[in-house]
Amino acid sequence: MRRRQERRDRALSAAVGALCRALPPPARPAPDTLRRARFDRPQATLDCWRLLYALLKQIHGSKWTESDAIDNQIRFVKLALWYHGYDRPELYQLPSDGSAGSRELLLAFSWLLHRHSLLEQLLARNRVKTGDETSVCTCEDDLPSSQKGTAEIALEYGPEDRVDVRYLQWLNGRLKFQWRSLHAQHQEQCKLLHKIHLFTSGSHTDQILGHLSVTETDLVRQPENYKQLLQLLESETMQLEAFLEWKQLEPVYWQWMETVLDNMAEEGKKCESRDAHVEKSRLPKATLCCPWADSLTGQIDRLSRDLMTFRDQLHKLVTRRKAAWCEKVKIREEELQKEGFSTAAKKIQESAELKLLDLTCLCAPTKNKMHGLCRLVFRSKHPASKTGFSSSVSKEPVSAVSATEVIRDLQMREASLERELKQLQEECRQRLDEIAEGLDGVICISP
Amino acid sequence: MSIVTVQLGQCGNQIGREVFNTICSDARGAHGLCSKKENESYHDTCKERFFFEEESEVPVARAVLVDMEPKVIGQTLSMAARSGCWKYDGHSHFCQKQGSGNNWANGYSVHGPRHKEAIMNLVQKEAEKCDRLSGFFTIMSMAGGTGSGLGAFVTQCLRDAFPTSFILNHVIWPYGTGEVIVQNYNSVLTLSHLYQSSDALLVHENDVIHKICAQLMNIKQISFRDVNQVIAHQLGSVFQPTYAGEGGLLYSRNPLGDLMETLVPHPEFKMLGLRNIPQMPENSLAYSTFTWPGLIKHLRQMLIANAKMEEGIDWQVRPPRLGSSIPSGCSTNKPLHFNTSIANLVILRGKDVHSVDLGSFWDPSLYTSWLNPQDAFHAWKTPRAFNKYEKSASLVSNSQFLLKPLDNVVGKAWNMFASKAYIHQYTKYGIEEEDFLDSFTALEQVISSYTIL
Amino acid sequence: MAQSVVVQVGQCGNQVGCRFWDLALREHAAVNKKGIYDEALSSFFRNIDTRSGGDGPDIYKGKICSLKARALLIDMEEGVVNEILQGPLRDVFDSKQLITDVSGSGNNWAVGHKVYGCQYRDDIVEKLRKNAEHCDCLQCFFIIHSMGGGTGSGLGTFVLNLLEDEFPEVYRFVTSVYPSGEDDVITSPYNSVLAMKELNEHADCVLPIENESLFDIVNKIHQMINSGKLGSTVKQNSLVTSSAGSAKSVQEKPFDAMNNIVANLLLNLTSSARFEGSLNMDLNEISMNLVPFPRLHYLVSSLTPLYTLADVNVPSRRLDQMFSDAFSRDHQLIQADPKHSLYLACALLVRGNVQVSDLRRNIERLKPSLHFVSWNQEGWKTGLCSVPPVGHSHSLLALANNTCVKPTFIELKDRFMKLYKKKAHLHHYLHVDGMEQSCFSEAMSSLSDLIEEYNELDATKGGPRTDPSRLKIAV
Amino acid sequence: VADGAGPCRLAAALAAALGEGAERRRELEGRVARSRDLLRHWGSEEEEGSQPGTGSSGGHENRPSPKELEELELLNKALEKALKVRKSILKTPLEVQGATGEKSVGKKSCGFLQEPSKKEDPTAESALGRSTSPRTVTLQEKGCQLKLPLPYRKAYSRNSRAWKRCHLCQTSVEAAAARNRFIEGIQTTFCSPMPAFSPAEIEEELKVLQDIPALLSQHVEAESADHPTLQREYESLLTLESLQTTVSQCLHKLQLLRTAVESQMSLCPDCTGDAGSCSPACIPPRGQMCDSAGMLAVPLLCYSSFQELRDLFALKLKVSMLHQEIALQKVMMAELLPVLESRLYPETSAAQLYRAIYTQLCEGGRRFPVLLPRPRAV
Repeated sequence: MRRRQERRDRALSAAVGALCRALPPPARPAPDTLRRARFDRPQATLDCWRLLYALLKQIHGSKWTESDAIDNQIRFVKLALWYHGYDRPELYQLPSDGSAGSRELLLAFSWLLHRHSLLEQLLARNRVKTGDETSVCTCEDDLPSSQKGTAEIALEYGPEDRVDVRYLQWLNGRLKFQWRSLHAQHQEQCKLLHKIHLFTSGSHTDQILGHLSVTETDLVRQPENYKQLLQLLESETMQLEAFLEWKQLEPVYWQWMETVLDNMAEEGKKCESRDAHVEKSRLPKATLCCPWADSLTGQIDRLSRDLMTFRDQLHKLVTRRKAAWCEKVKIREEELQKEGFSTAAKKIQESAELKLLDLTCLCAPTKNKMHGLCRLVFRSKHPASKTGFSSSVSKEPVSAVSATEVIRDLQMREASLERELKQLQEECRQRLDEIAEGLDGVICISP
Repeated sequence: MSIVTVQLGQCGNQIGREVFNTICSDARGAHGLCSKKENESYHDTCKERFFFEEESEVPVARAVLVDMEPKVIGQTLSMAARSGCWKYDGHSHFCQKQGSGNNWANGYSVHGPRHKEAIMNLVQKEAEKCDRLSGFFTIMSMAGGTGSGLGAFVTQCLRDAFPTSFILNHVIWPYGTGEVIVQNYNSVLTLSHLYQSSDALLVHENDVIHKICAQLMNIKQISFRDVNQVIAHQLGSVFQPTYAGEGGLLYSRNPLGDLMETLVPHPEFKMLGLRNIPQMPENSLAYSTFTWPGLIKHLRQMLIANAKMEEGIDWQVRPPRLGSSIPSGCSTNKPLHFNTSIANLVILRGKDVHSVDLGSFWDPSLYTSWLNPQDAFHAWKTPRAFNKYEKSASLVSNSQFLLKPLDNVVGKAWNMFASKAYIHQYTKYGIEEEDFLDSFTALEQVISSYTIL
Repeated sequence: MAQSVVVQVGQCGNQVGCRFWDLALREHAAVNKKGIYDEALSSFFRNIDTRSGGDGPDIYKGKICSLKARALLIDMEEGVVNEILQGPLRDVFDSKQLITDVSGSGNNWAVGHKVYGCQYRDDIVEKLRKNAEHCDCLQCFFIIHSMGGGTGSGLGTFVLNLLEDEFPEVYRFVTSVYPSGEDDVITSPYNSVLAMKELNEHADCVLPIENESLFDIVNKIHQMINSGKLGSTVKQNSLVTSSAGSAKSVQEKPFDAMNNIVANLLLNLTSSARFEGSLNMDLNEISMNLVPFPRLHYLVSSLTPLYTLADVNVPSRRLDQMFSDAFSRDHQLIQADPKHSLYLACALLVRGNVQVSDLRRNIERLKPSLHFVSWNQEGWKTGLCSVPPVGHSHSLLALANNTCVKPTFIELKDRFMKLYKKKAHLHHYLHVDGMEQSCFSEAMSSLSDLIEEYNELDATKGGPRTDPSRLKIAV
Repeated sequence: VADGAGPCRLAAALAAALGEGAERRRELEGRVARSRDLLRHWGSEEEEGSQPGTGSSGGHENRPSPKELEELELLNKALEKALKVRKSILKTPLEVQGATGEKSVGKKSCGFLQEPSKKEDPTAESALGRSTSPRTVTLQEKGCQLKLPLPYRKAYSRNSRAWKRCHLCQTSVEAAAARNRFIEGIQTTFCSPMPAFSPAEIEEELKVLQDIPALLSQHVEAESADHPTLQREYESLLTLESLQTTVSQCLHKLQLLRTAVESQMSLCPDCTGDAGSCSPACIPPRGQMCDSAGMLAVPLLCYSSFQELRDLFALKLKVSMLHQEIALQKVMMAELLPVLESRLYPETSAAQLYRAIYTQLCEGGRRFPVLLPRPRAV
């Protein structure tokens, strides 16, 4: 019995160890932290907050700053967990000074670990960059980071400083020019990149890649500059090996976590009566100001309004069409029967369904879309080098997307954004036309 | 970073050739008065901008030559080839048998659409030769038919085909009188159309350059070649390499973009004037010395007094006192003849360039009320001397410089339009009275916007 | 480069044309020393391989083999054309370029226009087409004819109509020699007015020439030469004398000197389109700049200098004199005084070693003494061709769209009315098929309308100038 | 007098965008400079000096360990294949070079790595001018003969093998069961009832729905034309009817999302306390959509031509630009329209202000309208 326990302990400590080693170095906790958290030791609490903070910050793509005050870190972690749908109320009641709750945090960590494939995500995200990495999605662009810090800059303008609209036009113009310069730079980078790929064809030891990346080409030329890269690569290899180890030992960890959960449930029952009022105080909420909710509700309202108008128009159209159709059918009933219209109708139904299939697909978020960074690889359409060109070929140890696919995706995105912009501009045009009518004695000649 | 030059019509082709000549001889020259390394990187940057090199051959200008009649192109190609230090690509030109006959409508509505594909193919080819395409520099006159009409059309095509490239139109403003009778019509149509598709219009007035030839260059019998050489010198002084921004370490690889960003972000203000000092006959150059403070002082006074050259500057003109002024729209308190700027770019080339004090250009009273000097003023520098001038300074200015010439052209064209003279020549090719009216309206707005700065 | 085809109709047209081809060959011979068929040559000449005999294929590049004029010679009498075919220019034309008859038009516009027009229409079209086919870019037709006779005025204007129908895109320049008041053809006022209607409606540009003016110019030159003042310094090879070896022979063939002036007018008009220059002036620019309203397309021309000095180093005073002369009354090719009339537009076509600063200086100098219509105060068009005419260092052709042509038209109208009131000689016309009295009244009112248009413009002269108010902008 | 506080946020947003753009340009310029440098000149001296560890000397002196030999074997195999690929990509004269190279490789696979291109290809050697005077060559001339340094090759292959193993590694049944038990367990302790969507999911769903109205309109437009045959007309009618269904579905989805937002709002940790403390700076975290889990092995993005590469980057840039443009347009609408509608500005500048705002809001700042005085009523 005891030997079994010992063996299990040893397995558990190996699992926790592997887990910790598989985490990225800046966030890597000591295995002891997790063990202590299991017993809800207060001294592990701060470490646990820091761990979650570091991990979540990495997932959210922004810089991890150790210097952030602990209460800010805690606030961020709570917010991020909420955002991802972690709804265990106990976590949100933890004190904001980080004085208690390490076990609660261990639970949250474990939940994240599975629900968000934390390890896999972080490994992929932090992958050492040796190739010409480029992102295949535009997720990072979705929210202009310029919104951040806007508030601060806005404060620089005192309320008495009037900003002339012509100055805004000037800034906007500069912004437009800047994009063009950026475009030219990108085009050049593409040209150079392609040349390097073409010229180094066949030089890479990894035949799947074939050619060198810019970094690798430079590395050939001046290897002394790339000592650090080599270290990173090695440390990543170790992390990966730890991950493999973890995958072997994983069951122990989850069983262990189950016991943690059970223990807590038991304890929870004991003091349920005491906590009851807390539970309640969270639920009845006055509709407070929440910018996030406001903005989303606004979007939902706008969309619903559009869709409802559309629905009404469509309804009218369909009614009219139907009436017309019935009329026609009535007149030509016999004729149609002779032609065997009913069999044809089935086919027509099918083709109509097919037509809208795309649309219904578009209504649901595509989960399996490619995200993140990829290594750019040149594969000419030469028949000899056809290998691995189609997307996600399972035979290959690599997943590959073709640029054609990404381009198609981007084109759709572009079209939809352009539509949105046009709509906004049209909306403005209508409002400005109304205003123009109110302007005294002038006629506006639009360009 | 490369610029593709598009030379349109007789004027565009003649000037284009002089520009490449000037740039090439300046870059090759050993008179840079700077270190060997400096000279080399200047030379390399210049090469990349304007030329590409076929294996061990003479550099080939990144240019497309377009004209509707063959004489000028033939002459231009052969003159360039004879220079021995550079040449045009033998295939990068397009011409037809018969000119546009000074008729803007003929160039714009007939020749343009008819030859669009051929011309744009040449441009595309030239663009693809560039690692990084900064944009297009089109050279044309606004008086004639090919440069102006076809030029406006080609500019539009460039905008459509290269929506992310910069387009700078170099426009030759005809002599006030005596070149082409319908020049004011052609100019109004050209300017209004360019205002739609171009990013900036860099203007040279023939009358001004003619005066420079007579009074500064001491040329007795002034030919078009003389005029064009002065223009080429001034353009070279802007487009030859300079360091990017204050204290930059590298020669800028984005000349057109940098220029546009600093001078013409506002869609209503696209007219650029150019001043360059000193200018003098080559043989007097050796006996003259200049100081930076002197040059800067002159250049600034040329700016605020709207002097066209370094002679006969009105030194009485002073900037308005700030604070007492009512915000824009009310120019009554402005000193008479004071030239208000939107934005200015000063380019300094030559000895001791880094110690030059440009404080007088940072004066907020030089600029329109809604821009501060940090946004409105920029300076580019290089210690490399330009075209044998030990020190030289250029000013590219988006200001009221061109207000009066523009007002004149529009006024004269309007007079003619009121009597319906020559309209039949345009309607023949599909440009109707309505089109004229649209052009007049747009330009009156530009005039108004510049007036109330 | 674009090409032009010359259509010379009638006796006068063919005589002038003959001088034109002679001078054109000389000019190209002087410029084109290598004997290479070049673009400039191609504008008026084809180069044909004649080794295989007959009308061989065109040669576009290389040595000159055999030059053929891009011309169509039309006359309803054989005399002049036969003379040409026996003269030194015989190789320049071949039989496929000729249309002749033997009976003549009898100084009757109606016979030329209606009878011969009808009869030769297909032949003319066919031969014009042949000419056009030899051009890779046909830009211009030059019609040379006289207004007073029958063939030139009648058939000439018939050809003009034909060109408009068959080649609507090609410019039509007409050089019309107007009869003098003492013309020996009695019906010349009829012929001229009937022809004027056609010119009004179908020509792009008309260069009116009056025999009287040519005669005066030739006489004046002779006086100067004979007075001895200039005799020793006048070059043998100058403008008027170039057809013959010496000044003497001018007297032997009095019309040659006059015709040479007209031929030179055409050469200078087309020089900038043919040769290099720092400010080219293509033929289509002429009507674009000089014709503000469709019917006002009569351009008064003047040529200077009419003779050259032996001194090669022309002082600029001489150069400026050339500009002054071009505006003087006695250098105009019609009896008119542009200086005291109203300019609608003016073109200066300069050849030789003249630069833009010379142009500007002279325009500035001359402008104050000239009256320009209010809406075209800067109505100057200029061209600089670097190749001077043979024997000159420079030359100037001034083309003026000026109300000074009006008196010529009024005089014509008066002479016409004198005859028409009496219905004199009308029956000669009316018996021609398709000719009715209304033709006369319509031609008359066409001329009157033209004169009225000039009158209206003249009325604005000297009055207070008020510019129309500009478009207003809100801000 | 106009209230200046409004456009301030816009000015700030523009300034921030400009700053960010400048940063992007600087960063990219650095990369461009590096690539240009690589393409320009390769001093042959430099190249020789830089490869002491990977050259023949390193291989000869130390006897490799069995493990290293094994690795070398693997590398050599890879190189052989690479040679074939190279042959197919670069035609003449490399075809010839490749063929001779292959022969020598076939005979002595082990020596291949130790002896760089010397024996393999005498023509290339002279082209490099290695034995004679130091000559600069370009990447074009020598690119396909480059060799990555041995330490890197080793580290790289070990690393990529590790990735490969990770990719193939699967969760055991046992682990999955334990994991799921835990997750189910913990989720029963969540606030009941559990919202159907997490905030992140709400945002994602909403983003997808944004395009639907426009797409639907397109479909309807396509169906609104006259139909020549009854069949087509019937088909069109059916299409329209199913569009109705789609619309209802979308509206239903929106309803669900609205409820989800409400319930999430009540849970939002930052909104629990004092009013207005919900800081917009934290919500929502950036790039949440960008969830690359499951992509354990080296993901590749393959392009087949320069044109494709160019289009790809141009499009990416265009999309980010549009994102920014839309965001700015929204700020502008929020800030500029009220200024104009408030009519608080001096009357004289009304027209001027109107023109500027029109240019910005309706024309994307590109083209400007003209205001003419209205002719007096007759």
